[in-house]
Amino acid sequence: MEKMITLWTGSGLFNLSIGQAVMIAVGLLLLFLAIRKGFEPLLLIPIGFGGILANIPEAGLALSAAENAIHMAQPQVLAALGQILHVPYEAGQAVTPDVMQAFKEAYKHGGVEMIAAANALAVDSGYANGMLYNFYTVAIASGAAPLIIFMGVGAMTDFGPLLANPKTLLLGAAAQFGIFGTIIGAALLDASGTMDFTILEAAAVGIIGGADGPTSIYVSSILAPHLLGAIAVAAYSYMALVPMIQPPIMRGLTSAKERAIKMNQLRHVSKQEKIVFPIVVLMLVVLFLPDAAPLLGMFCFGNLMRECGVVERLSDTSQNALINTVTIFLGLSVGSKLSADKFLDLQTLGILALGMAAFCVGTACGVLMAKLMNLFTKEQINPLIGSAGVSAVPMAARVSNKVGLDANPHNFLLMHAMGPNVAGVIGSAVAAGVMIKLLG
Amino acid sequence: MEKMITLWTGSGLFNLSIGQAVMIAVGLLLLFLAIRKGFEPLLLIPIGFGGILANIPEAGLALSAAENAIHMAQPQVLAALGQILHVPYEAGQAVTPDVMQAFKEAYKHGGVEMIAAANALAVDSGYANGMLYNFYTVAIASGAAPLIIFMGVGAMTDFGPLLANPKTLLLGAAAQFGIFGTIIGAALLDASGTMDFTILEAAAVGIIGGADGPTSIYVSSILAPHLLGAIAVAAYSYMALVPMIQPPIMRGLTSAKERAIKMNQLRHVSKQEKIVFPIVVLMLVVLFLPDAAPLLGMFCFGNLMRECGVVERLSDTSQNALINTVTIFLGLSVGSKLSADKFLDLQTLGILALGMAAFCVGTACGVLMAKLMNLFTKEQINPLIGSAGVSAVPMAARVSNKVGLDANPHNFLLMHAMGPNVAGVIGSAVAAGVMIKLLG
Amino acid sequence: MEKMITLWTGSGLFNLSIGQAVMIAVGLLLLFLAIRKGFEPLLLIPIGFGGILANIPEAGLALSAAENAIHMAQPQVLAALGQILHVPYEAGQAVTPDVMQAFKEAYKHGGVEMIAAANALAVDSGYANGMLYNFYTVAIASGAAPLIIFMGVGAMTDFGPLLANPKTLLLGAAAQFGIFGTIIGAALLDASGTMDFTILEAAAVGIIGGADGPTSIYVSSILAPHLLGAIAVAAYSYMALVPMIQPPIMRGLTSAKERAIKMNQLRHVSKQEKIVFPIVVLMLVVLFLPDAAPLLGMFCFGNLMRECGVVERLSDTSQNALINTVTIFLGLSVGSKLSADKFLDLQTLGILALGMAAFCVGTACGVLMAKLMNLFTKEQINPLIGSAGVSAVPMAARVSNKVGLDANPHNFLLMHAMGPNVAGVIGSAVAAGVMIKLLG
Amino acid sequence: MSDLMTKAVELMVAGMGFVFVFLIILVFATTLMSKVVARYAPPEPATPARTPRSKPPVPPSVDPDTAEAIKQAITKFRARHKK
Amino acid sequence: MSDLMTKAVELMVAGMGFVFVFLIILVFATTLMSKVVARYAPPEPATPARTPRSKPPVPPSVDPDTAEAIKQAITKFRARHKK
Amino acid sequence: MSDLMTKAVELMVAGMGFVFVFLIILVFATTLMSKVVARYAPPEPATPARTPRSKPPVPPSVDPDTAEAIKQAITKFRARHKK
Ligand code: NA
Ligand code: NA
Ligand code: NA
Repeated sequence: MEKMITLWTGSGLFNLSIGQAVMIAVGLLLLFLAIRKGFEPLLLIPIGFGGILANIPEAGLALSAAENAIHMAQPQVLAALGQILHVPYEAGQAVTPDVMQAFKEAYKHGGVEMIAAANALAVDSGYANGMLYNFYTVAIASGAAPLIIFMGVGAMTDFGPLLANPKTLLLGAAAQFGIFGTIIGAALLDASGTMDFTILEAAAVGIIGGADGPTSIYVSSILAPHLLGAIAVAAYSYMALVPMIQPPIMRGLTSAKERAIKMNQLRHVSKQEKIVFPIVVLMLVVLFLPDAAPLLGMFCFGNLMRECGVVERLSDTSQNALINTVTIFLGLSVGSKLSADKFLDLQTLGILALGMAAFCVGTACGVLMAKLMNLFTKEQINPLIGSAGVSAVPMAARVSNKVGLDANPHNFLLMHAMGPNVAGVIGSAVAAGVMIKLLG
Repeated sequence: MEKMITLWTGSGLFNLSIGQAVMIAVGLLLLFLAIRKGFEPLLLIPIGFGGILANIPEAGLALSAAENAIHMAQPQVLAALGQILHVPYEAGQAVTPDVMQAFKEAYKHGGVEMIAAANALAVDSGYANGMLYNFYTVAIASGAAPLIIFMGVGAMTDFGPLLANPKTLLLGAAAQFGIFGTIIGAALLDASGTMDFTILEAAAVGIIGGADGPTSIYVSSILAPHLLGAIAVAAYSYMALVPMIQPPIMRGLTSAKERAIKMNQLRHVSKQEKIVFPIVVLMLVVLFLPDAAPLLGMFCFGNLMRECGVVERLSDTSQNALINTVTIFLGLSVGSKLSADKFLDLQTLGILALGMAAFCVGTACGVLMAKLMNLFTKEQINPLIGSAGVSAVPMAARVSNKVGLDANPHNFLLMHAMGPNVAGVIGSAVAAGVMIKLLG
Repeated sequence: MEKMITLWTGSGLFNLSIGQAVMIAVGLLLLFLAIRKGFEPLLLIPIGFGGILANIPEAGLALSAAENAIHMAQPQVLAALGQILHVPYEAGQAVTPDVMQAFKEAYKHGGVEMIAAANALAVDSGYANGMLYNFYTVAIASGAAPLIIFMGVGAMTDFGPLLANPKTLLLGAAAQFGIFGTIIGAALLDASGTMDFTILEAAAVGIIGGADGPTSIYVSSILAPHLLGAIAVAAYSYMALVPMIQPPIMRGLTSAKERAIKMNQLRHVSKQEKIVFPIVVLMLVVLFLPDAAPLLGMFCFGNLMRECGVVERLSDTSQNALINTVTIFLGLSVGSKLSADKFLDLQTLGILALGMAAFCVGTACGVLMAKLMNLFTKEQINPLIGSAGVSAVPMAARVSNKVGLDANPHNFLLMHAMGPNVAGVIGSAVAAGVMIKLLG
Repeated sequence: MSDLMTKAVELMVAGMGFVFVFLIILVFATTLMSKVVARYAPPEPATPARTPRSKPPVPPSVDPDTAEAIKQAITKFRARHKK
Repeated sequence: MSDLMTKAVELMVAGMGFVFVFLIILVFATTLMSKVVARYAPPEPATPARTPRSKPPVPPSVDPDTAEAIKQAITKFRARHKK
Repeated sequence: MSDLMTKAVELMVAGMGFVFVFLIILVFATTLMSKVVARYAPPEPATPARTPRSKPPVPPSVDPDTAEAIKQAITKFRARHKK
């Protein structure tokens, strides 16, 4: 009977908080969007599922051993933890919400050795790290997973269209205004008193405008890990919404005549150029922006494996088994950051709003940049390909193509838009490097 | 010459103990059974090979750096280790078996920080963790490998037959009596004075009756890691023996007429039902049994990836490259627990006997449950499909089919038996959750 | 403006040292050799690329958090590190090159706990481990990557030709003279005063003569990790040069008549022999050389998975997704050891020269051993297959075949040379075990 | 009764009880779910938007190589079997 | 202007400035690279030595099974459609 | 002779000695093993029970698509070449 009571008092139904219920609903919503609406399912299914797992009451899957020990609040263990974390608590004392809060804060702000000692004590007392916590540590806290995915993306990327028309790189540069404009937006929200952001948080939110999943996760894991869940969800959701977000802006900023501009067919790009290009990018990273070295280094490495033609088996694996494996664990790990106390916050609303603004600003700036370039060059660019500069490969390029076909049914812009599209990936990785350099 | 003596005194032939020789023979036997008799080769080949590697004298592949240092027993190192482990030993003192035993015991019962300090000292003194010890730490001690395999199993499981006839879930419930009956059996053995079991050990042994490899390994790694080797070997061996163990019990408990019962063809199950089902299971876990969240969560996640139809590449990888890789390291890691001093013990015989009993009890209860259900429902169930409730997917379902064909050559029970078969997987994961909740 | 200065003073162009520029050029050279000349591209592309990444100024990708903190030399952090590393330094003091050197030396020679404390402090101060440092720790420092690759190589190896003619094992033994002869060579260089080697370094350099990549990396990671970069680069480069290095030696040591010797066709080898062979090798390791257990154990395990016929899916994965993944990270990790201060050293020239000598000596001894064997047996061996005993599978066997065809256009030696070729793999793993036993 | 036996019996009662409760609830939940899906879901599941990164479906019909092979085979056959 | 706003503006100026500088340099570097490659590189890239461990290329022509199938099909067809 | 040279020579003697001893034993063990296997093992290895999780063998014969393709090809061919 006593055992039945243990089972009941330890059940989810008995312990479910409102916040957890809401977050489980959010997880289910993400799964629905991914499965029925096709919203970036490769990431949103693991993220959504991980989010549900992270909010199972009492399971503590997203918590470290010490956090689980604090949650369980056995007086003896708390007293011992108090010694380590410098929280004044004695075994007899009542465990008030204030006390719990004090422990949580002390743990959150503890140094590496203090955290290690607290976890060692918790393990000795019979607690264990949650599964998702372990996944997060290995996949994201180490920085490895986004970088490995970026390597795989590099191995999937064809720079041919960009090499045929290198000046489309500038479109990829202009679209990064979405990132930095969003930081201004966050500062405005902060100044207006609506919600608080630090410069680190603002920068992490801004990277949503890069429209690049692994870059967003990498940057926010360095600058503002507590916002990682909301940022990743916003980034992938908006990438999925690109076909809805972009067309009105593209039409609003261009005339029908501009949209109908036909571009010359792209020249043939030789194998050697494709082999040398990732090395050129790498050399510029070496010379100008060492802080972009992890992201762009792995990206160029993947691309070199693809193009060099002598390591197909490595290229294949990084495009398939390896990226798939890492995607599963990256997604579950991101989901582990969707716990109620971190996600159900006014800031999350701000992040969602700013992320949307970032996409819009990036799209607009890409289009305007194309129009600006047309003032200076004879060979006209269809400004619709400017919007592809936000990256969101290859969705944004397809959107350019589709809007172009609406204006001129014989005008295929897809290959032209692939140039700014992949340029946007490089552009946001460079922006990420700048932000890590200046703030990290 | 001196070097030749070093080689000779460090050779296996010079150091081989009887126990190690016996365990190497056990490893060879497992390889033989796997290769020639087809006993679950995917697991028993890595386990058997790992068992041989773990018993190579002086190689210390299954030992940590500190354990290797203790084994080598250099006086200076022992003295320093004694300081850390609180073993009274001075550099001059003779290294008697008692002293060695004292060091081993102190290390085994040391806390996390003490163990870390001992290993740091051992590494500074030139010792290293054995290869299998590292594999075990990463694959099993972290809990990751069984969970990842369970995810892959989920991605390989078709719940269609179960959804067509949900009441076969009850057969999967009944078969779990094998687990809990075995715990009673262990208590009886303990009461009889034949051998000693704690409740944790009894529960870990009982899980063999779940007839599910990853569940057995996961539970025993939490409740009784020192028995993991024997439990995993017993679980996989008996799963391979299902075609021999089950038929006599099935025939003994049923009449010829019952065995010939024809069941209606299963209804068509829609894609949507299959997509929603893993989410339903997950929600019940959320509400009622958070402690089953790691196992059933990963299982449902794998199944959702399979059924949702939008992440084939993730599903493929979790069914192939990922599960294969993890299986290799899981097997070798389990093998690392087949060291002579842990395996060659009276308890192992008890585990083998109880494991066999667990399978028999589970089989019988599944069959009897089906007969019981027939008393209450009009639509008759062929009791032979009850035995499939032990899981051992898909072996047990095939056995049901085969025994059914013996009774009625036109009666194909395979699809009907797949329902209880996969229900048994859920059932033993639930049972595992209950045991971890109440004992872990 | 201040931010622009930060960007400029943190840029590669501002900080690039001569050494780094040279090492980046070396990395580019390796990429060129791999892509255009086909020099072992599977390894040399990741190694070359990793070498470039490791030498990006200020990026610190190959450094631990503490090493990055020392490099950045913030006075407060240095002072705190000084406390931990026992370097006398106070926050006000000037950071002279001598001070930096003192910190680096103290870190390099620190014990496990001191290193851990220094890294914890560095992380608390905002520094992080470089990406390549993390890869190196997981892949090589743990010993895992070379062993997993060796398992995959085992799963790709067909011992049929060796089993058909077991006495070719002796050719694989003779070729190991390259390893030990090189150690003598290193001792001579040391005695001549040209450069200094310790016995550990000499042994690590000697293993290049084993002509086996994973073995070289495994041994040097244990005996002389600071030379690992140069040793791995030498090993793979010379393996790629086998078709140029070997033929002159082979022709010089044999008469035209000897080169034209026709060998009997190899007998059929049964499946069972192939299954039992890896177990026989393993048993000899158990009995005679426990220190070769990690390398030969994993090799035999891979081969058993290949031959046993019941675990194709594990064998497939270890030959494809798993070995490819590990190769990528092994290569990048080796590249992390190509930093200027470790590679641009007189010793590296010595290593390159000795490595070349090792290949030549190994080739010569293999050929001479074949001639010696012909004095004692009636069934003549074509001495050209002796050179294949250095391993470098399957390149060296192809060289034997080609040189043989030059002498007698109807004499196909390929299958005959595969015997000593794979024997060479076993031989150098045995040699590695002996060196680890006597020196490790 | 020994202490271990007491614990074992308690564990069995709680465990089997819980397993049955859980799976009985699952029977009802599944049955309900199937009914809800049957009523509210579209009769044929809408094929979800295929993600760009997933593999393309198997090409539906005869591949060019096979067609070519057949043509060649038939040509040869005619040539050989010509009257 | 709030402190955060100052920092944000500074970050934007530095960031967008740097992104443009970097990508403009990349435009020139890429254009230069393409010209250099076009001038100095062999017109058709020398196929690099295939590594022994890489997968063999797809066999070029009709596989024996298909050929056999065709033969059988034709035999059957002739048999059935014989006058 | 320098200390390093002494150590190197010792290492070479011990190492090469051991390598030869090990591989000579392996020659004998392998030869013996082959003989034992030839004598005691069944002449054709019993195909081990295929594990349920391993991939199914390649389907032995013509797949339906190919067959269909052939039928169509032949039909077309007849149609075109009809007198
Ligand atoms: Na972007
Ligand atoms: Na079960
Ligand atoms: Na070798």
